[in-house]
Amino acid sequence: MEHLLPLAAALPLVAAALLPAVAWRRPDAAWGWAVAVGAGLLGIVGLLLRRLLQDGPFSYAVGGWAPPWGIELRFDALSAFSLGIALVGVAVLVFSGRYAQAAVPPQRRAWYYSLLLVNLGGLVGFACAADLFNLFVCMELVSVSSYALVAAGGGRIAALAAFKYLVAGAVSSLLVLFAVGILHALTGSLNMADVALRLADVEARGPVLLALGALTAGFMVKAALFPLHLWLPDAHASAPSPVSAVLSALVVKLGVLGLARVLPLFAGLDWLVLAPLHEGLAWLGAIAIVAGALAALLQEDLKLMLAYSTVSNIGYIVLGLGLATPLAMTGGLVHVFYHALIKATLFLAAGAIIHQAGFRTLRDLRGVGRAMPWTGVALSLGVLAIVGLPPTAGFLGKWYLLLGALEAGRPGFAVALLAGALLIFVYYLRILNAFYFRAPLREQILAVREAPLSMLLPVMALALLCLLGGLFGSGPVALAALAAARLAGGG
Amino acid sequence: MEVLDIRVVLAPGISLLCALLVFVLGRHDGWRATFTLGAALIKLVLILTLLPGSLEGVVYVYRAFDFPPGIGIAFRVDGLGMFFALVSSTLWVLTTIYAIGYMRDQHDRVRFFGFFALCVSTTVGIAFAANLLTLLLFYELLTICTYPLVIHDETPAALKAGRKYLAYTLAGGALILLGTVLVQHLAGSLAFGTGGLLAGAAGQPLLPLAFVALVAGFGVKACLMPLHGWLPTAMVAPTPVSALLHAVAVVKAGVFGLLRVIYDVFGVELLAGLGYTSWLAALAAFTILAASFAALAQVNFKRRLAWSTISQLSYIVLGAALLTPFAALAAIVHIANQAFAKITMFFVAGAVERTTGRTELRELTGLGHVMPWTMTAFTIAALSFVGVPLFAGFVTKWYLSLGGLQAGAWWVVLLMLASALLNAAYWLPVVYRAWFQPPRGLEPGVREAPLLLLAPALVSAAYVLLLGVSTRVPGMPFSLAEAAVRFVSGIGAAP
Amino acid sequence: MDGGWQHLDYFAFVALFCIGLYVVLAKSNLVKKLLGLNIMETSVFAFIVTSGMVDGGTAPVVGPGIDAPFASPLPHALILTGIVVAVSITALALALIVEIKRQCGTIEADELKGAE
Amino acid sequence: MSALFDLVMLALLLGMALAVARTRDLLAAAILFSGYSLVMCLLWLHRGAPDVAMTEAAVGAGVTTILFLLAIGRTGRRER
Amino acid sequence: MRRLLTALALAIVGAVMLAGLAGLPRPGDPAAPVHTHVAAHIVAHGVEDTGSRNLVTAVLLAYRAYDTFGEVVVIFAALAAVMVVLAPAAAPPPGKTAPPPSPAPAVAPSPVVGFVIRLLAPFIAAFAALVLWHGEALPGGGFQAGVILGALLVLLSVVMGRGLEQPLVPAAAARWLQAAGPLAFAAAMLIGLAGAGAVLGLPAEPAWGRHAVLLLLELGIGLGGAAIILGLYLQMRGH
Repeated sequence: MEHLLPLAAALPLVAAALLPAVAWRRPDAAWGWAVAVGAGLLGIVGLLLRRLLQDGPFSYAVGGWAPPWGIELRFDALSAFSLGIALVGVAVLVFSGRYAQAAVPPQRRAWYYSLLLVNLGGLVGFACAADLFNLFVCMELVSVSSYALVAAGGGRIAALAAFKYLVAGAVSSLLVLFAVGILHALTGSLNMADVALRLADVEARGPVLLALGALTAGFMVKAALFPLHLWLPDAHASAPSPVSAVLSALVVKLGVLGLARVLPLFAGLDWLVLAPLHEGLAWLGAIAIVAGALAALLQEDLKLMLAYSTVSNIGYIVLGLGLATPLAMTGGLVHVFYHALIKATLFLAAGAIIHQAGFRTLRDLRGVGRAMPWTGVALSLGVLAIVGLPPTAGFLGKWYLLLGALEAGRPGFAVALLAGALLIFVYYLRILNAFYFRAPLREQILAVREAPLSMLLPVMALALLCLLGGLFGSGPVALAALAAARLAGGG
Repeated sequence: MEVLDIRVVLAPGISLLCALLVFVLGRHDGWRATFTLGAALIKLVLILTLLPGSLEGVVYVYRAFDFPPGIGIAFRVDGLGMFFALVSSTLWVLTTIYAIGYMRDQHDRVRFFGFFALCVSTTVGIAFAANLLTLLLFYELLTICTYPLVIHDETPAALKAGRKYLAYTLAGGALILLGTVLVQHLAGSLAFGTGGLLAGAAGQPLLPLAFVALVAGFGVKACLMPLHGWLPTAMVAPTPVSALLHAVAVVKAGVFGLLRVIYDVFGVELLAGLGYTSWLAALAAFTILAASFAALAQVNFKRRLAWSTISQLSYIVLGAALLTPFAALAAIVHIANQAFAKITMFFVAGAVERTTGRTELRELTGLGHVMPWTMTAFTIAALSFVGVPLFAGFVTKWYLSLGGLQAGAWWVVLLMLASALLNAAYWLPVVYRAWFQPPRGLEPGVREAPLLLLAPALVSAAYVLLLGVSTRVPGMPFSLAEAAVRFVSGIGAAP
Repeated sequence: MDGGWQHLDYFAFVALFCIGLYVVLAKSNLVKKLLGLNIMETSVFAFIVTSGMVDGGTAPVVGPGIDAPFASPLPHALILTGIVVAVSITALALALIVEIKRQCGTIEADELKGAE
Repeated sequence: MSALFDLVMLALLLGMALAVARTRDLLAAAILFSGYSLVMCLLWLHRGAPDVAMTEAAVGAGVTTILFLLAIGRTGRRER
Repeated sequence: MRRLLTALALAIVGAVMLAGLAGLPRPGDPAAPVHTHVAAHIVAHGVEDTGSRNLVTAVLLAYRAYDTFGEVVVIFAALAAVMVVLAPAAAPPPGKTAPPPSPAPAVAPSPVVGFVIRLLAPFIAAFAALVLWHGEALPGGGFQAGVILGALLVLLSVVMGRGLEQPLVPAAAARWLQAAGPLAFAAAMLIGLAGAGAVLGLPAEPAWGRHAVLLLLELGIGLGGAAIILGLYLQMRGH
């Protein structure tokens, strides 16, 4: 049972390597295998989660080498994000079946699924890593596969966006590696708990600050926090839609999860006051909420809108981390999970619509909601969730963030958050207006057919989760509160 | 006494189910009418079965979901909620019948009736909400569900009105969310029924912010000046929608929310000490007068109705803000009085428009000769607004004046008189011209409105009369309002 | 080996890092940017390898007759992985560059910006 | 002696990196980078890291350079 | 303006890094934490724990085998990435006026070079095998051997002029070989689970067990690395 922890990440990673060989003769067989692996991953994560809820966090020493000599994996409340990874992963893999047939050339298809599996495996590994270098390796697994997946569909904008993404991502990864090197040089260890322990005795302040700065900057780029978000919109908008879903729902979360993992390393240093860093993060988060929403408002391209909305939503999460009170961090962390579900719903629904209609701007897509009623319902549910309308899943994060802002004695941030939420509402309203209440500009729109079942099913399932996830949200909230308490308690 | 009862959640659930059925199976006109009307009747009966208990002070509760954890979507039927639910579900039956007649041959009827049912579901949710968050939840859902109705025509004007409507109400919703968070922060709870959640939070620096946020948030839908701008614009909607907006659901949700804020969130005792409500009363008084003057200036029937609504709603706000038992009684009773009189007016306006194509007030001249029943309903409603004794409006004015005197605010009596004069100034000439001047420029063959449009108007007009004369009949709305006031904690005994 | 010089290493690596960063930021040619990225990467590798060295030490291979102190094997293992990651990224980036050239006809960032 | 070796290596590294940055001939830059990697490899060998040095020689100087040359061959050798 | 900003940014980055690094322990200091904590344990127990005299190999394939597993998947992902980016699209995207890709430089090796390479090939292969085999005792190991082997394959495909149409290794076999690294790790995971009670553990029984596992991993890494490098080369070279 406990051996499932290292196998959770290993299953998709090994399967990814086998996929091109297994599906060599028939590229489309890769789809079935990939979905099966995704389902397996979901099962494993479910078992791990059950154990977490029953017995609390648990560790695994890979190879039997006790930490800090070997690599430790740890499944704690923060790792519970694996559930989001697995859910979105399965949905995306299922959705890809029909989508990839049209959008990914046949010779690339097996490799495409292979990269998706690498991405998911890396994400799960990242969520469960308790070792700094293991964290880095998993991050690279995710990064390398993400860069390539952006360009998987072909097209000049996609290739350019992928390159831009690659350079930004590689520099940020390098910063993280640099910081890992410094921390290793200071403590001689790579195990995070051990590093935190030994860092408390380190007297040299300069290297510690440098490591903290490099980690923060690196993860901020990964999270596309506002002034460092420039790589994101093109990459997320020009990628194939299932890939956009993975990138926006899961991959950007690496940055915030990474921050949540490494900031506690520095909590034991009595000379180090983290308050200015928190303050800065809170401000950047608040600015990101509003700026991302404003930028989204200016877009005409459906997927670009969704991409900027991700910039804005990352702002929520970072604001939560920055306010650094238990309630605020609960809000931020629970939004990590729910934003994953919601944004995946939105990107997949948008993907289905763009795939069926052949247009991607709001003007061209006018009236498409009537032609694709079920996808439209799913998209609408996703929209209501992302604007945070109760009782959807999106409300919970907002609720706890607001409470947290008051708890921190910062009602100003609560007001900023609400202003951002209103802006977000406005730009999502444009989508619904265009899809439902405007006369079609293109006459082809009326002839658009509803998406095939293999696309509709994952979209509807995710949309339902956006609703039910809110109504039955006590589990995720409890886990987020647990993780927040650990963060606030200093590791 | 609190009693766990599933009927509490069934009532909004029926309308929700109806909405889903309409969306999925509603293409056939007959089926759709059956669903909508059937659900309306079943729900009315269901709520009526709760009435006897409510009259005796039984509070029915039900807890549905743990969202957000620790707070929960919970339902609770007290006298106030019961009163609102009863008014809205009675009116829903009438409006449904009317809408079936009115929307015949219109486009997108499935969407219309689906969202129509959703609106009523959320309205009952608002009435039965057991805590501020559940109230907010249904309040926001109401905003979303009315939007497709407001822009039903999909004309540029309708879309513009819809945008304005959303901008106002969503901003209001955000303010309420802020207020809710503040209350949760200050009081640690959001549940109604304690006679003042914030009673222990006196002196907190964030208290004024909470009051302003909540009052402004609910004040948007309650059309408290200067937050009323969306309502006249929203007149582009189909008439049943206007009726729904003005009488049944939206604006009433706003005033109902204000009543909850004053009686259940802050509590009469706390507010009496803080003195915020005198500002609110002054604002309401201003709104009553200013909106009446604005109504005088209108020549379009529906626009004058809109301004009249703004003015009338502030009666309720004023009644609540005075914090005395008589004033509270007036406020609660006026929810029904205004609703029935106003919906009569809208039914008439719609019937006239559908039958003769006329939308301006001066075009009503002489219509009494061709559409006597329609104009009878109109006249009853107009007299009620003026406040002629034996009509519903008089009851409000009477008790509001008494409440003002109880509070030592003699100016309320003057305000009532002034308002009565203004109402007379803008309704009675229309009545006069309709009955005592010959019709002009009517095409031959114009006659009484069809039954589906006329019957609801007559029924609601009859109800206006009933409300005016039944204040001492047990089991009638007035007695329910009395019961509700009796259980508003801290306000003292009602008469 | 005397020790004093090795701090100089760190300074040299910072200089290399900055040269690489300069190329990434200032050069327009995508291949050139990628070379800059590689320089940055090697500078960080060099830093980590150097952090694991020991005065008078040898390679961490245990054998008969070796009693000198060993350099720490841990950073070496890390950098082996790091090098592999770096070459992976380089390969992918070059593939993207080839694709960009095929699609857009140029690999100069400023021309690409003008074209799109 | 050993310090001198270090110094020379570091100076070489800096010089070659600067040359990579300055030259407009991509082919030359790639080959210079290959040389840079070899110098780095020597430095690491000297630091007691033969495994890393070997890998750097094979990967940094070998595979990376081959890939660069192939890509330059397909995209043009001149910068700007 | 832009240059100024760049210079400023570089100056700040450089200054911050210098200021930070100056506080680190002096490199080479035997008392630095780098040497006294985890590394000390590995130096003291590495050989007895893993049976590998090369401690880097011990770290790579035993203590931190999970990272190395990630590493082989990364290099596999690089291949997948290049395939996804460069594999021919079914139909050219509409409206593209870009010139056709310039072919790879026509390297026509002289007969002498070809002869020398063919002559050297067995020796290079043997050297690769040596590097691999002695990964436990000498510097070097699976990956280095793989790169050498891969370089050899690349050289051979250059001189023999074979492209994708006539691959050096049959395509189906190449796919399996490219997966060799992760496969070997998967096998090692199961072996560890059965023999040592932990994923990626080294079995204590039989005595040669742990050597076999290390060798298996080295082989997988080496063969996989070579196949992937060849694949990368062929894909980058184009048709």
